[in-house]
Amino acid sequence: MNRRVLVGIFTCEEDILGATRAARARGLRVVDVFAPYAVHGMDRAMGLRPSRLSLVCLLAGATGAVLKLWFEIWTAAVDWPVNVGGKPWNSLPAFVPITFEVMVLFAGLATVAAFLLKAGLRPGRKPRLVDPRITDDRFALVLEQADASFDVDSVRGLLSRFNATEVEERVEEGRR
Amino acid sequence: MHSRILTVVLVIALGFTLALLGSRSGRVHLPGNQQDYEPVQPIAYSHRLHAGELQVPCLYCHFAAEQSRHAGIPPASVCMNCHRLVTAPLGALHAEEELAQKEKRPPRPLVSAELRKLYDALALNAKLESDPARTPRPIAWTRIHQLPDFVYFDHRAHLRAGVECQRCHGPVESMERVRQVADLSMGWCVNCHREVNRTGVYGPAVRASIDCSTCHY
Amino acid sequence: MQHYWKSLEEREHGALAEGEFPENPLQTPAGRNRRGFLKAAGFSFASAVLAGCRRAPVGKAAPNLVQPEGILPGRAVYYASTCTACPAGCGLLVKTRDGRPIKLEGNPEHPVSRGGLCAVGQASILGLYDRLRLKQPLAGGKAVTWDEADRAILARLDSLRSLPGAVRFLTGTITSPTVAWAIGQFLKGFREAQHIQYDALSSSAILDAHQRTHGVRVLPRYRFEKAEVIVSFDADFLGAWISPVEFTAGYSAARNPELTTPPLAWHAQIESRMSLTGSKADRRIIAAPDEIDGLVARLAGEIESGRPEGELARRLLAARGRSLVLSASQDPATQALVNQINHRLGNYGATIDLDQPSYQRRGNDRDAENLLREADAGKIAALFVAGANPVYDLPGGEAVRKVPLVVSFAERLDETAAIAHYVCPDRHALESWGDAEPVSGVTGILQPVIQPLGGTRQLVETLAVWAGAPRPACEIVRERWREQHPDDFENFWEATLERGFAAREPKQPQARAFVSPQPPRQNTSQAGWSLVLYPTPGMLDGRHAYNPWLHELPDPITKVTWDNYASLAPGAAGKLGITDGDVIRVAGLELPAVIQPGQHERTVAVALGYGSRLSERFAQAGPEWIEALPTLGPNGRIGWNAAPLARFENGSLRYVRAGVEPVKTGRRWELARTQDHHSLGSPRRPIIQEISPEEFATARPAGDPREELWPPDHPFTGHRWAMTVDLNACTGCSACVIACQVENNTPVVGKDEVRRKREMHWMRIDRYYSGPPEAPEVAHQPMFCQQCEHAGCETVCPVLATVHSEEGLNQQVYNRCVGTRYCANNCAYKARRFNWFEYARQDRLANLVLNPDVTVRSRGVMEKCTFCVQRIQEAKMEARRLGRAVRDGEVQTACQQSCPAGAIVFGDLNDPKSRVAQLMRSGRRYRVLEEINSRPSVGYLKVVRRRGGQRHG
Amino acid sequence: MAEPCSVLTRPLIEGGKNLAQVTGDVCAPMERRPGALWWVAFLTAFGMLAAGVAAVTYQIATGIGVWGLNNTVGWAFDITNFVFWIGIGHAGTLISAILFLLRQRWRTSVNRAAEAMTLFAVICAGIFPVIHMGRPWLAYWIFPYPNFRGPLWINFRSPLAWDAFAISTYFIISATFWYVGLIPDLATVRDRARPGLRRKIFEFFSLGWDGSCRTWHRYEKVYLLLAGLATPLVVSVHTIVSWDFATSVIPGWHATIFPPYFVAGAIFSGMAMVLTLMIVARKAAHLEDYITVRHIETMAKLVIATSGMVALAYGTEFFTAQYSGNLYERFVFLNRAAGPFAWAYWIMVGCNVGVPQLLWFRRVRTHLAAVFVISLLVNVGMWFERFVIIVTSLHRDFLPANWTSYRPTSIEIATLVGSFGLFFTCFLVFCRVLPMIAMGEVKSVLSYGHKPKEEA
Repeated sequence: MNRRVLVGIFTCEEDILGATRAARARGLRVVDVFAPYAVHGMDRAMGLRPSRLSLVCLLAGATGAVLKLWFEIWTAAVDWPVNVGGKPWNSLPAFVPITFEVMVLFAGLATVAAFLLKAGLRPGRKPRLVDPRITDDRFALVLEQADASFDVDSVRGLLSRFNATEVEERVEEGRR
Repeated sequence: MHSRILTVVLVIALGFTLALLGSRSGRVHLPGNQQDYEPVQPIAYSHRLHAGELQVPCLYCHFAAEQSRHAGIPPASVCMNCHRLVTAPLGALHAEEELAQKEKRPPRPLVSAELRKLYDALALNAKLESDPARTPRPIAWTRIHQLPDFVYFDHRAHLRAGVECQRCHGPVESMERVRQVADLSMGWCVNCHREVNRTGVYGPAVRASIDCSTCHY
Repeated sequence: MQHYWKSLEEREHGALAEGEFPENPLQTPAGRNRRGFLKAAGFSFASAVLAGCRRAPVGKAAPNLVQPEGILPGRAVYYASTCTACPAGCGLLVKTRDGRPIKLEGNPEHPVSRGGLCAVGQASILGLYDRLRLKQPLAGGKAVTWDEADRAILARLDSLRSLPGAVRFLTGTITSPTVAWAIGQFLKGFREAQHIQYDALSSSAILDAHQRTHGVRVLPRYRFEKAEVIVSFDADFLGAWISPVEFTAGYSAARNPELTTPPLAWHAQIESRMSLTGSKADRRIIAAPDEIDGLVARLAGEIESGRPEGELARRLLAARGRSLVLSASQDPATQALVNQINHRLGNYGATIDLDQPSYQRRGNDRDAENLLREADAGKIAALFVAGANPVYDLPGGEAVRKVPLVVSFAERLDETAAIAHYVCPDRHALESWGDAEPVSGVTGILQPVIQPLGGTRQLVETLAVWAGAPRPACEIVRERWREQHPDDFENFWEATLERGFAAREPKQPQARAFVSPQPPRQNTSQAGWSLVLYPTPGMLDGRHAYNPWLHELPDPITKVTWDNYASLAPGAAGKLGITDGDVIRVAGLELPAVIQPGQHERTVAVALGYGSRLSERFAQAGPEWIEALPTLGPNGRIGWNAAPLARFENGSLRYVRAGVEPVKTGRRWELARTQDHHSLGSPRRPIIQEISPEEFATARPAGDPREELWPPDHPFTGHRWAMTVDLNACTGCSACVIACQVENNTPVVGKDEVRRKREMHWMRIDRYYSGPPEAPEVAHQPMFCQQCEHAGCETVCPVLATVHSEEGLNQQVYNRCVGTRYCANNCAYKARRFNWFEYARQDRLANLVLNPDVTVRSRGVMEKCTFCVQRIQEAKMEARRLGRAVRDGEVQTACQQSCPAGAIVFGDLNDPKSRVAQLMRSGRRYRVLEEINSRPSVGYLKVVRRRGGQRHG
Repeated sequence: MAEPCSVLTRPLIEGGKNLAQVTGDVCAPMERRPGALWWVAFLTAFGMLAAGVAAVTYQIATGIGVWGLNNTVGWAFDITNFVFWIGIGHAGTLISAILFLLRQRWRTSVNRAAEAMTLFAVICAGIFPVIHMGRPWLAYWIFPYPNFRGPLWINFRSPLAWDAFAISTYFIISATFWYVGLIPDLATVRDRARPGLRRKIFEFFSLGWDGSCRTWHRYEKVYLLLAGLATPLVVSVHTIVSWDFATSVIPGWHATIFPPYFVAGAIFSGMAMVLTLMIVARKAAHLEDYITVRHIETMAKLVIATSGMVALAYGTEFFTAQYSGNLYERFVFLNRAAGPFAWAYWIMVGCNVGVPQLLWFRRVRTHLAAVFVISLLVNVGMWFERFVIIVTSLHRDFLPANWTSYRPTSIEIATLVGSFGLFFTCFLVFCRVLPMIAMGEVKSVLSYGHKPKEEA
């Protein structure tokens, strides 16, 4: 389903931040904001919920650790107990290092995987750039023209107050 | 795109399992696994006939098994214990005798092609006397159950413990040509040892060690 | 507090005086073909190409057509025989597998050797599988058939039959009655022909002396086990003197605190160089070679007068009839004095047996000397040489070249065979019928244990052919024996073959008149240098110079392999500015110096038996790679031949030579030592522990503290294998080292690898000095895998290649090993050996000696002592087959079996009655590095040291 | 916008760059043709690598015997190099993770290169445990996988097994971390690139990044989490490496001080290596404004700090050895300082404790050439530290009968050279094909210490 959006391009951090805040204050729907780097405070400006990736990380790590520890004890003490230097079948202290490593491995990979999935980043995905210079030195604010109440001119005014270099209307087909 | 990753993972997993199962199920073999090896032997000796029909005990020919680590391949002299007289399939011999009696003549000596090879090896002439003109040549059988050089298997202990031959060598008495039934992998040995330690060999408890030095030294 | 140390530069400059990198001469490329290995298992395999899509190569198995009686594939058969590696004639049990001998073991019932077998005997089996052994007769260096050789030689001989004194038959000591008889028979066909025996390691003077004093020219038999005081003038009876195994057995029996009732035999050694025997002495007196005879005279005087001045005389007189004085002097006069001492002490008939004399030395130096003189003068027309190599080992032996017809019976192309006109190769003992009477009344039998490899012919057969009565050796021997034992011969013969020897009842001691010798003129010792030539326990007179095992066997004292050298006293070397490895010139011989503590200041000692042409074969010993260094010396051989430096002096071959000044040449030659420099540091490390007889008397039984940090997950029910090593008994003779090597297929790695400290011996003998360098005390410590219960090696192996068995064995699984070497690093005893290269060889013949019960290790895997687990397994299987338990003493490790001193005991610790369990409780028992709590399964028995102190004579 | 105050906001990036300039400057080296200097460097490095490859091939074909090891000294160059490279590999993660958690913003200019360095160092390190095996073709046996041997697993009690897991985990996590950090910059490069293969490649690897702040939001989270994971990881890795020695019985190895000692040493050597590379790189790639003297100075401070820790460890070792009263322990340390390998010991002390003291002086810290030389010496010193620990402890341990010496062969030396070749080859290639500086991060700190625009 197509929709009409208003895109404002900015050249500096402060402006885009201000514009975003103002737009949301006005109750406009911010589709997204684009920036060449992580703009500090933008998440609050856009009102994003805190990410739940930490939870993924925790769970994955825990799983890894438990699995590995079980595997070590099972192989060394249950499946084939071998007398190694007179150590007890279940030499727990000796099993700790690998358990830790595997925990980190699981946690790290799972987190990154989750991130890529959530952000929909994947090899071969065609980037939809609002402006070719987004990855260089431009910032863009994309506002949805939700309904008739959306007054293009006043919004243009708002954006130019934050010295937007250009403001244009676009039709965006489909959702990302 | 989740599905793509998922498929890849699944395919890999599947392949691995197949590799494992496959090599178990004799069709595909990992390197070094000689399971189902069934070479042609210099003499088409039939275990089905001897061990099966005629019920010759294994230890009659493989007599070393009781006293040595090797079961041994019987020397030709052992074959001659019977084949000095039995020079061809019994049926053929009887037929010839009856025919001879009918025709009132001494039976013609019959020698089957395979047994001929045995006699040649022993350098025996038609009358089965050793022929000085010829030199005896040992028979080079093709080994089927071969363990790597670093593995020491001892038949003695296994016989003593009451493990019968078929347990490792399979139903040899039903094989025309002997085939390696077990894969003779280390796991195969070890797991049998573990099992008998729990269950015993058909009743009587045994101590089958799974120490490395039981087989490797 | 005693301070042990092992070399001089560190003794001088403390423990830390060594270049960070030992000097390495430039490497020269050594071309050598790839090595691989053929495992000879129960059957003989003909490996074939891959059949179709099969993964493993097709193996062929060819069973016998007719199975020999009593031989089963995979079962070892033992035959009793007699060792001919030297004239000592020890009893053998030859272990054969599938028709090939793979190991020689001592025959425990043999009255002379009593179950021991020395390093040389152990190694001699390799001679059987020697690629370079002569396989048919040679005429003028060209191979011919026996018929051609026989005809040609007989043709030459016919012309000589009537010529008086034209034919000489030269041999080493012949202990075989049959061979002696055969030679006699053969020589009957010639006028005034003579059979001459000589020994390259001669004791001729002892025989001559008994001729003078007792009227019989024999070597008496020394009974060390009956002695309480042993005084030896330079006689290395534990090392290489006459019959070391026999003597060691007696000696350690007389000095075993567990078995013998006190007092333990007290032993004083008077010598100029550090000998193996000297290293065990309670009192070691260092005297210049030319002083020793004087000391004998002085002792004789004290004994005569009955007024002892020195400790020796005092102790001797206190032990009349229980003492033993011997000398290796080659001066008959001195030996006569020794006889006089023993006579006065009443040792004849007690510790010295003249009624059952020894035939281990029969050589007569005077005859040999005359022979060479005649040969030089061209008086001899034909010379037959058997079991001797005069060109190599006699001074002036070159004279043999002048004989128009020289016939050698050598097994290999040695120096004499090389110049001989005809070589009629004798068979290896293991292929031969024969007999040997090392000691009067004890006659050992030799029986063939394998079909002859190659077309050789036994000496007796050859002689029989030439005497015109060709007969197989077996018949000749049997006939000789039948004459001795006419009644019920067949049964006697069977029994003898089974036992390996026949022993006669000892003769009644007959009274002999003792003729006192006239006191010899005192040769005043001039203060000059003297050169001493001596045999090493490994190389003896060089007859086994073909044997790589013996070359790689470290000398028990200096730990040098693959070379001989001139040893010098530390002080003297210091004065001359000579250090280890400096090439010095001694009496025209140039060879590297080794600084030897405990040697006399004015003495240079050089080992015999090296530099033989038999050692030229070792050009390819050791692996080939870009930085590899050659094994052979600049002369293209191993070591340098010192025999020409000996000389004849009024009728005996002297190994001492006065007036030789060692001169530094400025060149260097790096020796390959398995153990060199560095001290146990001070405070001394408690690795070698000692105990005095008094302490031992009151010592409490040894126990083991059992603090457990971990839960007791590993109870050793069933067997618990363990070993004890008696450091008091161990003489360091190194028989165990070779025994282990033969048993466990340990490869020879060559000089360069040893130089790089990569020797593969699982069993090594550590040697430590203590006390002042000019007169140190010595301790020998056999060291090998201690089979620790808390083994460091096991914990660190990532792939479980070394783990512990339920029977307390530290198992090493070669096929699992990936070769991280972490285990070796973490072994406190450094008992592990790594296969740095593919050491196994492609030599199919030599590989027949390999033990089929032990895996041959490939490149890149770790290995170590296994407590001869293959023997344990065999014993267990056999016991299981017979439905009984393994008995104590049934499992004997290779080292234990060979040990002449019985220093090693192996067994089941869980059986409280087993010998090892008892010894583990002995008050002498301790464990090496007990403090790191690795819980070794090996217990050492402390040295019983009676501080006799040392002094210069 | 409040007036920025205090040294905290001293400019990190000099030359008053704007965003576009940053992009331009950082991408410049990738878009330029390589200069002669680069080629010389590259060919040299590649030659070294080739030598190493030849040496290793020969060794694997012939046997470990081509190394100078013996029955007593079972490890020497091989494990020395291994520990050395692992140590080097620690700086990257340290800078990108620990300093990130500590909010050290100056890290942004150097972390990319440092992380790359980490990866290459870990690759170099990872080679040695494999080739040091007698039968490297069986190296996979140290991982537990289903098999037909029972199944027979591995010995999880062995520090070598721990190593295997630690190293591989460390490599995977640092690689991921590095790549995640790269994604936005890859996108930048992609968008500058003319259509064509180059663009395609970057498109592929930038995963369709479009700078959405929603993604940025998650991205920061991931980055934080990875940093949080990498920090204990980096500590654990060298701890485990140190356990290879600490868990043994060999005097000189068997020491509880090893883990902290090794970690400090690792950071020490790592920092030194970063300095070495950065000082060259900033010149070569004209990035003086990004990698400023301030960066160098800060890292120099870290070097001297860690040098202090290492020095403390050396002292403690000696003290405990003497204080323990254990005669084997005592001997080993005396033997280190005065034995046959004393020269190595004193090189170690000189380079690791002596030389870095110069960095106390600001003049030295800010004098690039001086810092460069010092950092080189520290690297040498740290290599010898490992050599001393391994060889001097082994060559004279409990039984004097075993005492030997050690002498490296040409093959071993070639292998060491080869590992450096590999390292520099990788690094030089990296400088050509990837942004050496994390643009995304630099841009975010660009405004630091600069007055906000409206007042300008």
